[in-house]
Amino acid sequence: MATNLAQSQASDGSDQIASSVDSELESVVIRFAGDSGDGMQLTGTQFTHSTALMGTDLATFPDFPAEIRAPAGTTFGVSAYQINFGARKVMTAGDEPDVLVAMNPAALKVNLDALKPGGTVVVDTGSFGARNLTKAGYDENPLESGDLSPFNVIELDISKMTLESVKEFGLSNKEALRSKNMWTLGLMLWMYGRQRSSVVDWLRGKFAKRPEVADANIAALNAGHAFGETAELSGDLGQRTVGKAEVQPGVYRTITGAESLALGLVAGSKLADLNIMLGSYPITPASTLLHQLANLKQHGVVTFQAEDEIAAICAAIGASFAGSLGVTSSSGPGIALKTEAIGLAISTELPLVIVNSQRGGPSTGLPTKTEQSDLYQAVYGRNGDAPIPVIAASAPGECFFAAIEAVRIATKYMTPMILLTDGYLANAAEPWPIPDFDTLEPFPVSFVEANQEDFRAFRRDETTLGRNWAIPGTPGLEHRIGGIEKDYDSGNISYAADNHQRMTDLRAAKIEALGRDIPEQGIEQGDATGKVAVVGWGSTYGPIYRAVEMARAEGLEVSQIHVRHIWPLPSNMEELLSGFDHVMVPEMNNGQFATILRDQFLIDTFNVNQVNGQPFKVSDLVARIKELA
Amino acid sequence: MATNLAQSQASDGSDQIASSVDSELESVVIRFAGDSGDGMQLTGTQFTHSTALMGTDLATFPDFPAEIRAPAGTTFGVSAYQINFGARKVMTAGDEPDVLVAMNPAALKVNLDALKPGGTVVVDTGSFGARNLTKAGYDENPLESGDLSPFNVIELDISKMTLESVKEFGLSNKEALRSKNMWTLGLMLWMYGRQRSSVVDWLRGKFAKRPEVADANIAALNAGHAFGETAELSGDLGQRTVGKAEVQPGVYRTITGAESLALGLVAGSKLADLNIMLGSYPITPASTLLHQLANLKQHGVVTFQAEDEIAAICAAIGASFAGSLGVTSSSGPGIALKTEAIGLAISTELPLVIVNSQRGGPSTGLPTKTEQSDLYQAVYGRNGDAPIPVIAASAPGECFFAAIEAVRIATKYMTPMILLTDGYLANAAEPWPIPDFDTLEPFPVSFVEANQEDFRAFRRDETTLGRNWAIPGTPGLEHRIGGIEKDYDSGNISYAADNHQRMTDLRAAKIEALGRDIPEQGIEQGDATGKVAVVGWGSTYGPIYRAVEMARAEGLEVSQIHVRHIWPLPSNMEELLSGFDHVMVPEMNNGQFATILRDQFLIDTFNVNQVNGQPFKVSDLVARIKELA
Amino acid sequence: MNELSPKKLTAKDFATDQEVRWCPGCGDYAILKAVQKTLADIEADPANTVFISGIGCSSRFPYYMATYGFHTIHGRAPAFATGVKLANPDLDVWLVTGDGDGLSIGGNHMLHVLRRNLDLQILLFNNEIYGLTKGQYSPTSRPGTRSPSSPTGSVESSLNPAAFALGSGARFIARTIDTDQKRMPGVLARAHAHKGASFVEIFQNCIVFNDAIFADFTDKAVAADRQIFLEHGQPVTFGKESQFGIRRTPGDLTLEVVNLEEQGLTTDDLLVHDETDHLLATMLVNVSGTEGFPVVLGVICCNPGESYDTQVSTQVEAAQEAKPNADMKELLYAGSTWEVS
Amino acid sequence: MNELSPKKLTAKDFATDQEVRWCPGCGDYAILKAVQKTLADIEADPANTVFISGIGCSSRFPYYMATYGFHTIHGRAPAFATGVKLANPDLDVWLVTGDGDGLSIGGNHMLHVLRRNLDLQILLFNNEIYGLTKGQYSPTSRPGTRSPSSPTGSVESSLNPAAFALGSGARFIARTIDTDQKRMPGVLARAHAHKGASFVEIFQNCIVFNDAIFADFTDKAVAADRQIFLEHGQPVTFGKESQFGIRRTPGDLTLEVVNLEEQGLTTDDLLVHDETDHLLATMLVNVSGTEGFPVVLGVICCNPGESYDTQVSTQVEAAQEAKPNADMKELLYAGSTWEVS
Ligand SMILES: Cc1ncc(C[n+]2csc(CCOP(=O)(O)OP(=O)(O)O)c2C)c(N)n1
Ligand SMILES: Cc1ncc(C[n+]2csc(CCOP(=O)(O)OP(=O)(O)O)c2C)c(N)n1
Ligand code: SF4
Ligand code: SF4
Ligand SMILES: [Mg+2]
Ligand SMILES: [Mg+2]
Repeated sequence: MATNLAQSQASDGSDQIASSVDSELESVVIRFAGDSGDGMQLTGTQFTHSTALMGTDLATFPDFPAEIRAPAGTTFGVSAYQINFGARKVMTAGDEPDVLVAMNPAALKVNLDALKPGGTVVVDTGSFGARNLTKAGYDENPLESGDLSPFNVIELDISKMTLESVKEFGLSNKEALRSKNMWTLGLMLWMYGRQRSSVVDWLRGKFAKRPEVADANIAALNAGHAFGETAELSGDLGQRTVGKAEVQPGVYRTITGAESLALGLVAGSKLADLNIMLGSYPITPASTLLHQLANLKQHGVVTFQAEDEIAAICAAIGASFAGSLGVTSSSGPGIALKTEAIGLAISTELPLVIVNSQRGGPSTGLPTKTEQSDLYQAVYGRNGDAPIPVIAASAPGECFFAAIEAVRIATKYMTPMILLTDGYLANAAEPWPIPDFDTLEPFPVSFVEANQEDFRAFRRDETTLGRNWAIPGTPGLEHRIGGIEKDYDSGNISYAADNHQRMTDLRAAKIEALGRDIPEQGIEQGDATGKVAVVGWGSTYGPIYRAVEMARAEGLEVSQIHVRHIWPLPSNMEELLSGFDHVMVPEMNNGQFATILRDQFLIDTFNVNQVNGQPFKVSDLVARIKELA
Repeated sequence: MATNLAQSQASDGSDQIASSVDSELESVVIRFAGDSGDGMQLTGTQFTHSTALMGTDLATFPDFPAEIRAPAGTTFGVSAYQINFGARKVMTAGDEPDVLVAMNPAALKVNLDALKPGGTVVVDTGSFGARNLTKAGYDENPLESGDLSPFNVIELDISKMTLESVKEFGLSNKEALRSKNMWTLGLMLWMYGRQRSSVVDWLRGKFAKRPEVADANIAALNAGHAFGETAELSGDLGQRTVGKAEVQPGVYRTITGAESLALGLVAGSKLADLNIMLGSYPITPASTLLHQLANLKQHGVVTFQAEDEIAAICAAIGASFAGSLGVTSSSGPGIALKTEAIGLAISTELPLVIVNSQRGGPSTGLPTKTEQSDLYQAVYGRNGDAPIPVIAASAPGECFFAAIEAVRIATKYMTPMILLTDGYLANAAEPWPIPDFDTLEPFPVSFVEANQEDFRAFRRDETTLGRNWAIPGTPGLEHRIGGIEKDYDSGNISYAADNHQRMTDLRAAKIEALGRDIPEQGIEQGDATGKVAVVGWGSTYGPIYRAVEMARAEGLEVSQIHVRHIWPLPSNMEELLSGFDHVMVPEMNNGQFATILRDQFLIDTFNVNQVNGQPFKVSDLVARIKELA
Repeated sequence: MNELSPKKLTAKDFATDQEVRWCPGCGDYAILKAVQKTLADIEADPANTVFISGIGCSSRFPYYMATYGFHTIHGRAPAFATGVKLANPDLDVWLVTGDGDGLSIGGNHMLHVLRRNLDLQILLFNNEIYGLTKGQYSPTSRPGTRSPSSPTGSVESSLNPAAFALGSGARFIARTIDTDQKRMPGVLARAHAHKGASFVEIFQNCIVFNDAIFADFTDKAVAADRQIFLEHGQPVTFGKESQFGIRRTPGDLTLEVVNLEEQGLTTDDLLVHDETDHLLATMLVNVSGTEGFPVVLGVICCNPGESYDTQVSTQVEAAQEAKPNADMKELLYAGSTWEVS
Repeated sequence: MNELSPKKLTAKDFATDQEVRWCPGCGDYAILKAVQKTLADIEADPANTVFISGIGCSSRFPYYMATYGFHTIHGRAPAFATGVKLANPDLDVWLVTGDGDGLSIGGNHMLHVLRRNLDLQILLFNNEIYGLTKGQYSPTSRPGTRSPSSPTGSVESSLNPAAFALGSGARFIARTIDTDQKRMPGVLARAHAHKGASFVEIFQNCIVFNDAIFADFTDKAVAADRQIFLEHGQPVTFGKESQFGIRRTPGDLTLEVVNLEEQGLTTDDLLVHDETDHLLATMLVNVSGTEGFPVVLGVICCNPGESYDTQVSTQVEAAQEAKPNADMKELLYAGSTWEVS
């Protein structure tokens, strides 16, 4: 993922280029915003798709309300989708949009602050009636008040033009207006010279059973496109060219973190030669993984929508006991409920992959917002001395590889393990060079064979310390396991004091053994020693990457270290960090990973913490780096 | 609790005196061991009681099997009760018994290793038949094999003498034999010159409905006592005198940690002017608190035996919302289940006392053994940035004061808080100077009064940051709370990015505010600077105290620091620790408190970890201290 | 009681200033209206009323009621309600839950709050789907339901909430429909009047993820022929002209639908509803909506027993009366003590 | 199947070398014996048999069975069993639980495993008490039970496990008594033969904390008059000389006890047990043991439906047949792709 592309930088410290050049842009950030019912997520996804198909690099950030469909016109019902695309490696969805598409006053109100000074606002004047203005909390129409004077405002009566474009299909007014987003999409596709064909294909598929709806949407799409082409709007609404990125050759697709995670788990199960049994209970933003895997039955994937998170993990453990790859997935509150059962999986030494799609906490918190605040829970959150490996995915496409690594660890070490992702990763999309599955190293598990003489369930591999996996159905290996302390050899219940000490030590030693089996920590950018190491983990990869890149471009002595193996840490970590004067740890939490580094290495850390449900801004990070370097 | 008594020490590094002097002993350790059905816990408790009544200081360690009543004669069914009593401050139940009372071969087998060389074994030969020997796994009768030659063995046919003593009451053979423990108790009471009257009273009360059983037991008790007096057993079985301890004047009672905790919670609720609502679900070793409080309805205590631990804590939170002091209590696996709800209590800022009686983990672990391995869970074990105060009790009687402190913190700061005890504390007994309740400072809560103008549920005290507590039933304050992020003022749902940051900061600031309100960390023994600080927490207080005392007696430069406030830590902690060359942290876990000290102060720690279900031995700790000092 | 507000409150007085955040057209709006009306009808004291909910679209309910409210965590509302009532039995507690919140993750608490007979009203908004998490099937979804988590159709049997509640020992069971503004307040008032746990299943339309799932008996066109509204002591009839009825199948332990005129029967031949009969209630909820049988609504069972909170209070009061002078000192000095001087 | 052991196994072959750790005299011993005999009777393959339990005295059971076994955590055994069956539907799964494990903390999983109709046998050891934690009252304890946590008597209504199971949608319900070595293996074999969730309540004596709680119908002296052992298709009689019977109360929806001779009736007048009748089963378990009614034992309900695990497998197989060439490459390349060269 980290390729060193020399390139020019925006001066405001963000992962985007000011849209000052009209004809050829290096990168552009567009935010589509409207009512939950306006279909902004679909619009954004389709724009992304068309853009990706042209070989432009991109990153996206969908941001939607907790409400399913809040009442029309309210500010809390505004749904937004931001895309940053360009002619170079794009690492984040961009700090500030260049273009804001606001489908109603509420969307304008909520998103205007984010827009870059001098940016462009496209508004649907048809939705700026008194009722909507009031609902959005505007006393005065912002289109008339002068509030928008710092921006290029393009006022279009999109509602009316949409109605016009679909009138031949005889839809009700309400239904016809639903195509507004496609009209807008058509216009934006024209503006940035993208093709409509993939959108048309998608509409035909989606509305296969209601061809008149498909036709109307396509008509609106075409009308928007045609409007751009025919309307004599120069300058402000002229066509822009965004160059192609210099991306590696290969076959690409767009992928979200949730998709990539599902593919990675299936790939991992195939490499381990196991079937997957996912036990899960719906919860935002983790449900998507359940949905994805429920569609992969043809790959031997069984999904169980349990009655709750406890049943979900217990079923997954039961499946592992019976010889499947048990997987369970949830987010913070649901993972909390699984705590007791994780202890059982540790005690019985069964493989299990636990996926936590983190969201804003504590408690119900901010379910649709992103955060990294479940790291403590992952590393420490259990009763007893109960160590467990933890790894974190850092980008949508990288979830695939993180998932494979999770399966490898769980099966090789006979241990439950936690894979951290977050709401941002789950929903964000990026172009993904499709990996060649055949080049991935398989790690098939071997169950104990039938009728072994002197079989003992808790005998173990000398290197990994992973115990025997003997599954029900195998003659001659009948045995019993449970959560009471077990004899280190037979696995029978043992209350002996020495045995408990031995087993406690063994559980710790297993983690140490894994520590010797994970790759040494590498450096993403910069030198192996220097003034500042910016140490991150998880989905902050993009903003940190760009921030360090910019700081380095300014000549600062700063390096980026991004950690996948949270627990145990890579063996060279201490040495690596000791080569820097300052260790800066940016996290979307109150300093949780920093606690681990401090405890383990007794090094002081400079914590940069942001807990507001939003990804870091590149410019903020650059500013913090400058404090140290 | 920590009083500096100058006194002579046993040379073997333990909290006891070798029984070499026959006539006047400074302290003696007796272990009663027998079948679960033999009533050893009752014997021990009654011996303790008689001893305490004489003003002798003491400490006890009950150690019983996980089975309710394992089959007679098996080693895993052996139940033991150890008491250390003496003419000076007794801090632990003693490393090694001076006297072992073994009611059957299994009891001998399991406990002989612990006996001090040259110690005394009292055996009931009547139970050393072939069947029992086989069940205990003896190929040869140890009374004949010479295995016992290092010890003074006193062989008595206790079974036969008991039957003899109760034959007039016409009980069945089986029932008659049940009085064996009272015969033995009678003998031991005679040996150490204790009175029988409190035992007689207790038997009369217990068997009020079956006076013939009471009579038989009393007859056996008297017979055992008479045997000692009349049998011409010199030396080995002579009478010993254990002097009185120099204890502080006052009125005393014996108390276990569970009893003291219950009293402390009630005292705390009275000081806060609240009623208690305890929600709990039975679990070893926490159930005793439920049992204790269920008997205190006359003090306005309501106990709710919930369907599970989740319901238990949720009911407690509901009760706090409605204006009671919500309390919930469990041990590791049950606390794990409460994790999600603890997050809600943090988010809604309601007072709640969560008591964790720690036991051996992970998972079901060793339910009847003691351990300190739930500290990570207490401090870190939640999703989201969810800080919570944690304190730990250190001795049976001290649980009373720790409980009061817990109630004070929870109500003053409007926060859930965790009080850590453990299996050892729950069951161990000690003489307790009854405190004068009237001298304790009250901390009455004040609910918001009816019909306040401009009432906001999330306005808060400027110093403590505790929010308004306005309870249902109060006119004019109707409001709604929940687990979604709340506006910092009104408490209404807020998804605003800035507000979430503000609330996250506020939750952290509350803990800091508390940090300014807890006593500075004191020093139990030794100087404020020096070579070694032994930093402990929880029930290791006794062994650490004695170990440091002994090391100091040998002239080593070592001090003891025992921490009650685990999180936040006392404000002077860093400074205090910086005054020592070495910080030794003994814990009955794999180094959990050490993690906190290392993270917070970036100091290296010398961790002494024991995870075998048993309290530390004084001699082991002394040896470790010597490695550093 | 709030002495400062003697003026009679209207439904509107029970609305808060919070914007209601359900999808336009959601059945929850209608239920909210009916509940607000009910509170006005029964002259509820807002200060003494507490709405408690779990998590789900339905569980947003407390925010819209100008009473005390607690939006808790998923599935656990009955436990919170228990704590509230044990702390203050005088409070009037309403619990709002969904088919996922109350019967999937929260099934156990539902079982036990019913078994214990805590005094509260439970409103279960059954839309046969998980609304808030975007449309996965729930325990009440019909077999074959296609949803994001069951793309080829769910293979689970659906739970009958009322039958489950009866099996759990519920003593008050009623059913109503979101849009039935006329009769819902009456049913809710009955639930409120019942001292003990009152279980009310409300058929609620989720317009976004499960639209019209109840249309086969709620549509105006079929309603009269597909719904029975029970009345205690009244013969069970239905149909536009009350032309149908239910009677015991002669000689069998079952119920059957009859056409009075066609079969030459009178209302005297019909089953007379006895809401105190637990077994009849079980029968009714089991046949309800099955082949040829209309859906049974109204108060199906009301057979009061002493409530849990009352019994707990009684024990506490008894203990306090037995030891009127119980103070901390007495407690500290309980058992044997000795003095060291 | 274990091809190496063609020799017929005896009950003893199903015992492990682990020392049995229940209190002497505990009813669990008798159940263990009956289960071991049952496995021999049905010629179970130890390699293919899995015992799964939660936590409690009863839940120690798997350690004593020479099969595969999993002693899990408190209340969750049904969920583990579900995972085992979904991973390998060919395994024969037995679940052992107690009234606390299965109905207090584990009530929700019990509900859902029954509703889904997973193919397994559930043995609920009902001793109406928490044994392992030393005698607190449980959800099946009778009101007024004095225990460490209810020193002045419990104020909770007791749950009827069979009624709860029926309300949860169970399709097989049976009951037996720990000491009934003669009939228990037959009942267990029936449970095993039923494909789907089989719920067997076993009245078990806890000699330490709740001794003789079932004596009023299990004592030899009263057993014949206080127990009905149901047989499908047979008239329901009981008493030493089968002198009593059960019939439908004429003209009412209830059952009544009759004395054949005294009332001049014959077995033709009696209720004929129909185990496929869910509603009859509900009636029977509700009247069972109430005033004047004996306790109903044997197979009360057996009304099979397709099992959950079978349906899941069917869907997986269908998907695999529909896309026989589904490989990783196809999956990775699904949807739109583009090439950069
Ligand atoms: C512990 C936990 N698990 C899962 C969720 C996600 N979740 C929220 S609501 C819900 C289901 C809601 O369904 P229902 O109760 O039927 O309410 P509806 O939205 O249909 O009204 C789920 C699974 C959660 N918030 N917390
Ligand atoms: C999470 C958790 N909570 C509580 C316990 C303590 N516990 C163990 S068994 C049990 C109840 C056992 O009762 P039951 O299921 O009736 O079994 P019995 O011992 O009577 O056979 C309890 C409360 C536990 N082990 N784990
Ligand atoms: S998703 Fe369904 S239940 Fe939820 S608010 Fe929308 S319509 Fe109502
Ligand atoms: S406590 Fe009761 S149920 Fe448990 S083993 Fe002993 S007799 Fe059996
Ligand atoms: Mg629902
Ligand atoms: Mg039980």
